[in-house]
Amino acid sequence: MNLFLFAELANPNVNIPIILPEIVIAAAGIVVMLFDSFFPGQRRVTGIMSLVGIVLAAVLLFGTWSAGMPASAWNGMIAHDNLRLTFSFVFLLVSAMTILISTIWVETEKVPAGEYHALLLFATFGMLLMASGNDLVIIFLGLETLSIATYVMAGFRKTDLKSNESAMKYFILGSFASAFLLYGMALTYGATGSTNITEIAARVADPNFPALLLVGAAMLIIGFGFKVATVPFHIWTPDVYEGAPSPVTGFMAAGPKAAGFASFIRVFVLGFPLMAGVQASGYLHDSWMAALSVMAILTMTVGNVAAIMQDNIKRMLAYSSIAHAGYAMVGFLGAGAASTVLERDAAIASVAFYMIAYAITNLGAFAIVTLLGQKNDRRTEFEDYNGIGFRSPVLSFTLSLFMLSLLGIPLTAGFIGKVLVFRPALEAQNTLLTIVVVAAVINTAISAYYYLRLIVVMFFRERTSDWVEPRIPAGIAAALVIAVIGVFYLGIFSSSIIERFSQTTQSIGSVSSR
Amino acid sequence: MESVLKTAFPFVVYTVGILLAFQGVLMIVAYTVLAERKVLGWIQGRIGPNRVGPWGVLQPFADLLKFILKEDLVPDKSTKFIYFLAPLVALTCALLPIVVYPFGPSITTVDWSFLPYGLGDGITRLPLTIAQIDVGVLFVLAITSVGVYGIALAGWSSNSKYSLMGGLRSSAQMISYELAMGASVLGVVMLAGTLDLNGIIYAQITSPFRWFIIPQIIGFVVFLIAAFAETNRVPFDLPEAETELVAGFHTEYSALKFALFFMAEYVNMFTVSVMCVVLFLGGWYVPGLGRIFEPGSIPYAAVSHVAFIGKICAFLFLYIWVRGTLPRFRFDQLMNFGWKFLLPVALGNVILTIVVVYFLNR
Amino acid sequence: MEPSLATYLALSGILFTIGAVGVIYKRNAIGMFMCIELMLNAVNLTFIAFSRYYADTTGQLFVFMVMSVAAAEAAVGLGIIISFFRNRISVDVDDASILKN
Amino acid sequence: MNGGGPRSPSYIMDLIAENILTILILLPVVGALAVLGHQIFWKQESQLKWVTFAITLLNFLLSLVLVFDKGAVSASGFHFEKNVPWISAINTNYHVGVDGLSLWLVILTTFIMPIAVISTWHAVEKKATAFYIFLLLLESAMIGVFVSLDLLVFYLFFEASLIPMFFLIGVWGGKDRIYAAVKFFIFTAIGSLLMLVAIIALYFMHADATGVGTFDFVTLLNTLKLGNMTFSASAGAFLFLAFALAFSIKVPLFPFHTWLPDAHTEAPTAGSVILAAVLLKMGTYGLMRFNFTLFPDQAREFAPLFIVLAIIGIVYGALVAMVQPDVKRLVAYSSVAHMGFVILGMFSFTEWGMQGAVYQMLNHGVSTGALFLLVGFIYERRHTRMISDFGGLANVMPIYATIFVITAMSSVGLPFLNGFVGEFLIMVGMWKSTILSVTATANWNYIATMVAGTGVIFAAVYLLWMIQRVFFGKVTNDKNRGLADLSYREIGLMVPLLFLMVFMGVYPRPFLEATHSSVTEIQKRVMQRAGGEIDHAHVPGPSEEKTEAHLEIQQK
Amino acid sequence: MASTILFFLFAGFAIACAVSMVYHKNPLYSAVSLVGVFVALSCIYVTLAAPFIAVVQILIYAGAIMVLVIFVIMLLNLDEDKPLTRLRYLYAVGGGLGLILLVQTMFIFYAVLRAPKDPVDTSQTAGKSLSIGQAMYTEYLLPVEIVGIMLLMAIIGGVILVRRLEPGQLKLVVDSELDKRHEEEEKDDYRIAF
Repeated sequence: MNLFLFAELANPNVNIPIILPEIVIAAAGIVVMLFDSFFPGQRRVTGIMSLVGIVLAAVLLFGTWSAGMPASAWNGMIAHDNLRLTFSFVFLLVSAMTILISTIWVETEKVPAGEYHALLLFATFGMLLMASGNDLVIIFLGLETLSIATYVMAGFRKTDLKSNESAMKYFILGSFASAFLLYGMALTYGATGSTNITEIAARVADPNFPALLLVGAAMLIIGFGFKVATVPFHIWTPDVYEGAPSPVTGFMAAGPKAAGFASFIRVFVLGFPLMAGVQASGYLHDSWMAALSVMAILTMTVGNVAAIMQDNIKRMLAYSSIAHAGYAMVGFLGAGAASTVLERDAAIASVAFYMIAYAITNLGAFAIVTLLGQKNDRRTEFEDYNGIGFRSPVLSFTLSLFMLSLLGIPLTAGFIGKVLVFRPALEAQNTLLTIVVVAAVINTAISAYYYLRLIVVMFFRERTSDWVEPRIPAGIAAALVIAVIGVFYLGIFSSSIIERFSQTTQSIGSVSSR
Repeated sequence: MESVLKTAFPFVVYTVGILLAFQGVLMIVAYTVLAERKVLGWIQGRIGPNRVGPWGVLQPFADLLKFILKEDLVPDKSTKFIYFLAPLVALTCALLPIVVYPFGPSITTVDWSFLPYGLGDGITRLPLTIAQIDVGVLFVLAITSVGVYGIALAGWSSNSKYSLMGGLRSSAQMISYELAMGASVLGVVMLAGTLDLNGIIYAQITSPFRWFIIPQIIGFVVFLIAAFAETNRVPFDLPEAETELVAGFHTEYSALKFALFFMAEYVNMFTVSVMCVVLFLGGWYVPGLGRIFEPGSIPYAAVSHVAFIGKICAFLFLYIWVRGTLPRFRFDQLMNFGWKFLLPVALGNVILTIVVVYFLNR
Repeated sequence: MEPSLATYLALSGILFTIGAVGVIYKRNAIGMFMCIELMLNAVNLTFIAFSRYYADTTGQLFVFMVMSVAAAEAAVGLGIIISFFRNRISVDVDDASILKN
Repeated sequence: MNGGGPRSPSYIMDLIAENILTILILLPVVGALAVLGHQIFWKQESQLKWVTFAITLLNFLLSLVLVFDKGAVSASGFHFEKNVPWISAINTNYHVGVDGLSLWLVILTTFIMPIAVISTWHAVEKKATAFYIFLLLLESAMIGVFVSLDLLVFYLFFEASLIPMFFLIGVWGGKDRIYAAVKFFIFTAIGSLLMLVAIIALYFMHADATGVGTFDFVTLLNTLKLGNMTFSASAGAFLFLAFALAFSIKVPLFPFHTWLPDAHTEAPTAGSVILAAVLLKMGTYGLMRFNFTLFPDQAREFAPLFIVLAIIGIVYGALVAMVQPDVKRLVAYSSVAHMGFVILGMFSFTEWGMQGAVYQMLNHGVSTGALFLLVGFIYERRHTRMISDFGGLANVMPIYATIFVITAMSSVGLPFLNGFVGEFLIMVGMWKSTILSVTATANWNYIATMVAGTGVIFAAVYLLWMIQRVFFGKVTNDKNRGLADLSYREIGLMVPLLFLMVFMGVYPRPFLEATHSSVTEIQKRVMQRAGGEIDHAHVPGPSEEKTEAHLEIQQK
Repeated sequence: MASTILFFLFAGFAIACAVSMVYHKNPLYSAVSLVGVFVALSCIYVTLAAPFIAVVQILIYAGAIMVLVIFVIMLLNLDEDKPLTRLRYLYAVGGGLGLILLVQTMFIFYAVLRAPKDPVDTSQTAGKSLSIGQAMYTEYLLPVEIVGIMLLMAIIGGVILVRRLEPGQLKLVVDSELDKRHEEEEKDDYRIAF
């Protein structure tokens, strides 16, 4: 009887190797934590340890990216498909860059970096689970792990009121949304009798309580919508982003958002698919597609319009991140509307690509914001960037590059990302989705205004007060180099990555059930 | 009529059982109080109460009368509702675990068919436990953990700084030691393979050397220490430390409400003693008794029951003894001890047990 | 006569509603936090009811996870509240207005 | 070109000739890196202009290969074609090539660039590194626009050209540069983004029709020509308008023109020159290259609209130019009018009109570019451009006055100068056009031509009036008395432009011949109904020959 | 019958406690009411054949989480909630949300009541601790492990947030505060200059 555990591990359905990346990240988190408790203050060492852990996880993840691997693990609780793989890479990249960016803390502020690294790794663990979870339990736990870690990270600057406030708002509203998400999960479970997404997908055709499924989906939209910051569930974003320490803000804008999308896609596209000829699923599918389309349009519009009115660069980036959630949703909708598995996988890959492009660019921007913000993020108003263009040309041109990438100017990652997410939505040749795409495009044009504003402020104005260029720590320099190379690489030589992302090594639709 | 009787019969039996059990427990508790004063007296070279009845036997009743008759003072600035609620919560939570106490082995050999109207039909066994639930251990832990409300609320609602400090200390202490307590129980649960209290006793029944005190000696010690803390007894009686906080959380309580707190404390003592006995000392089991009486028969049950009470009394004595001997901890020492020593030891014990069980079962 | 599944769901829904409304009405962070706990509990009831309906442990295990999550959330959330209080001597959300709304 | 020399250099020459377009695009980028490297390692900001000039000049010389060595003509009618997969996942290729339409535009670009660089010889003192880098990147993007044959790549260069220009205006511009720069950017971006949607939509329509989605212009065109892919009325209109909007804003067509005066006025001289000479042409080029060929039906359908807008632009531009107090603004509004002519010619859908439009693009590039340069010269000296600040400049700066008058005449369209040829062709084309004929009797084209013709007169009026106020009469402002006349550098700068004005005015044949086949191809395509039936309007007949003869006369 | 009566008893108690929790301005009253809800729900779980969860509910929610909450309330010595003043519109938001959720609840109630399907199986072993334990350590091992890591993380998080600053850090904070003031002045100067 006590041999359950070991018998289970030897079970062919378990496939430990598949979740090795997650295990490695969690283990790295624990190791960092222990190390920090025995050798406190070794900020660089814990950073390097975390990076090593992340790289190791990436290598392992890459190792599992081959056709021979089984499509599921842990009795169907973990899905091993392109959705998981691609998004996992995004998360690992985001975390690695965040660690690099946070080296500013090592240099100037004496925050407990070891614990910060541990938390970051645990947050990464949560994100990985959100992408790989094929069961609502795993998704929920991943989401909560991620959220709890980010609540703490947002409040990491304990003596700073803004940071406290940010953490508190994030915590209250985050838990509020989690409750809705959970209610949605409960109703979905009730309607289908299962929490496994593959099984849910199978039973969507004939649910026990069709009405509950509808309500459950609505609740899930609220929960996930909060996590990815779509209108009208975005209200927390600007405040939280402004108040949280800049590296954390960068992380929140890139990582949790991508993770939210991973789960969102997993649950809706794979869990509530359209089944030909089945009325219940058709109704459900139509409903969520329509709801999300409206939300996507609102998200983009509100995000962009509000961003125009911001004077704080972190708030501006927060609203921009809302807008970007809207763009990513266009690809997501495309995945929902796809008629074949191939198209759907391509659409999902496009969202993953968009997220990776956005993450790199955004983290690059936040690296500079962090650097210029100096201690306690003091210089985050547009005014503070006045005329620094030719005083610190490297930083300003890099920041401009990121702005242009966020705007989606060709030859940058943002452009290819936009093209890729618009593609599946147009492919569906569905009036609603076409409207969404057109709205997205108009919004892109609107967004030009505020992205350019930063460039304008930096380059076209003259600085009246003196400007001391901050020294660039090695970590931030590395992050910037990665970001710049990434932006151009993804913008110009993206072919191989897109192929890699959309190449179907696993058939997502047929994750074996328990 | 008959059907009404048949429906009502189980309720009647339950009610009677519950009343009996509660009465018994309360009596023992009442005399624990007396015993405490006596024993402390002896330890300190005094005689102890000896005026009310022979050797002071009626002292508990006299105390009770005094509590009932005294004037009930309610502080002016207190939060009334909660102020009244707190002692009730404390006592309720103390008494609730009684429903799962395994007072003795179930009686199976008696034929109940002599009862009129066929009331005895189908009854094959009379368990000496009010409610047999399969999560008994958890239930006790859960109810004990709720008990802290009584103290915390009392401390808060009195609107007095001493009470508040007492309440705060108490909640911190109970949360801290609950962990160690729970962890120390885990080893036993693992060995027994059940959370049912009777099940745990049955798991120890084969020989006295399977009493879990032997394989789980670490767990036993941890549990015992945590139990002292959980019941706010010396040396962990910080919530009511007289010399520091006047009387801690119940500074502002008097008369019957104070009596309720008082009673709750002693019932809690009884409860943890029961847990000690059940988890580590084989509960009602008397080695070799099965050879003398047939298991399931009334005498077997009676002797077992007496043994059970005896074991409990031994523990109660231990409590009193400790109170007479040891000084009080300082608060930070208490917390450090709980988190940095007791909890790791308890967890270590769990891990050790896992490893041993795994290798033994291979 | 057993109460039907629908009754349990209705109770759960009502509690959830009360919790959700409470989150919005409450002005202090701890109150909001408690309302959220109430919402989680309402959801738990839904899970348990369905678990009973399907005679399936999944729901109960889910509830177990939710409880653990709630505990973790409580630890962190109360930490955040205390840390906020230290700097501001208030847990009133209205006072959290450095970040313009 | 590659004939001379021993074998191994000839191999290199072949290689160059083969990849000439790529080289033209990349050379400025490499140059930009060189400038950056130069600045980093030598820190000699004053030498940067030499480096930049050398690169642009080299690029110009290389671009002449296009004229002299036609290279192999691909099946699709493009020279120097290069088709390399770029992002295979979305089937987009780096596909470049030139034909008659783009040939002169590319050369115009490379030709204008060295001039623009020289024009900044003393003007740009601050942040020169960035200035030259942006100029070079801009050149790269502009060439890319004209040669790319893949819609996505085209879009890429189209957008990419915005950034350097944005910076050029914003950093080195005048007082209201920020407003102008942002307006310029956002106007252009809005249009082009809709075009992006249309491009992606085309991809999927092609995928639907043939099973393979593509961004490749040639493939798309072939599919369309073969009738394998048709547009529904609404889809066609949407696509056409999405493309047309992007280009109309760039041109700029009448209601979208408001960014242009601001941008021109605020931009530094080099920026204005490039803006006028090349960037505006992207719009007209795009209309002709993509709108006409991909959506001929829609083009015909919407032609009246465009013609009306073009005419409004001509008249409006001229009228507004007349009242401008600022010379540069005046020239900017004249641009609106001139580009209106180009649009008019294009939408006449006659060979003459379209040839004229293409020719006029070049003319405008040369003349208006020159005008901006001239304005820049005086601005450098006086730091003002207000007409009222000047007067009698001809007494002080005779050479300058002469050159200015010649250039202005070219812009007005004086015979024997280039402007005349283009405008004349456009007018003839419009006159002949049948696109406005609702019925046989109601021929609006005559009226359109006549109204447009007034634009020419207005142009003469405002330019001459301005010249009169600025150059003739007495020197009214004392500050103008001590002005130096043009330096040798400035004269040297103007000489090639003047030469071209005259040359193109008297001997347009080589230019027109080079564009002829491509333009007629487009003209045929646009006047061809989807079913392959030739439109009644295009009847080869005596009238055509007559006009050709007429042309001959004009050329001589 | 008995179970129905019990259910309505507990349900009524739960709802009353919940309402009281929202109604009371005093956080401690709210907390006590919430404990009432937990206890009532725990009893309902028992009637739903989930004794394990019922006990765990008391243990975790009432015994741990709420004790912590009450501890914090006592520690911070919170006073009564202020009424909504600045954010009066929240009444409307809350009312709207409540209405929507109530309608949804009724919808769920109605939909489930009307659903033709009967309970799949009524013989219950699902709630027994044995079956839950088995599931927890076989099928659901992964979630349990994740929960473990999450709790660990939560501990770290809580400690980070409430731990006092180290002296070095404190000095840094003071310095930065001084810097900030200095910079504010500088900024003002700059604004005037601009």
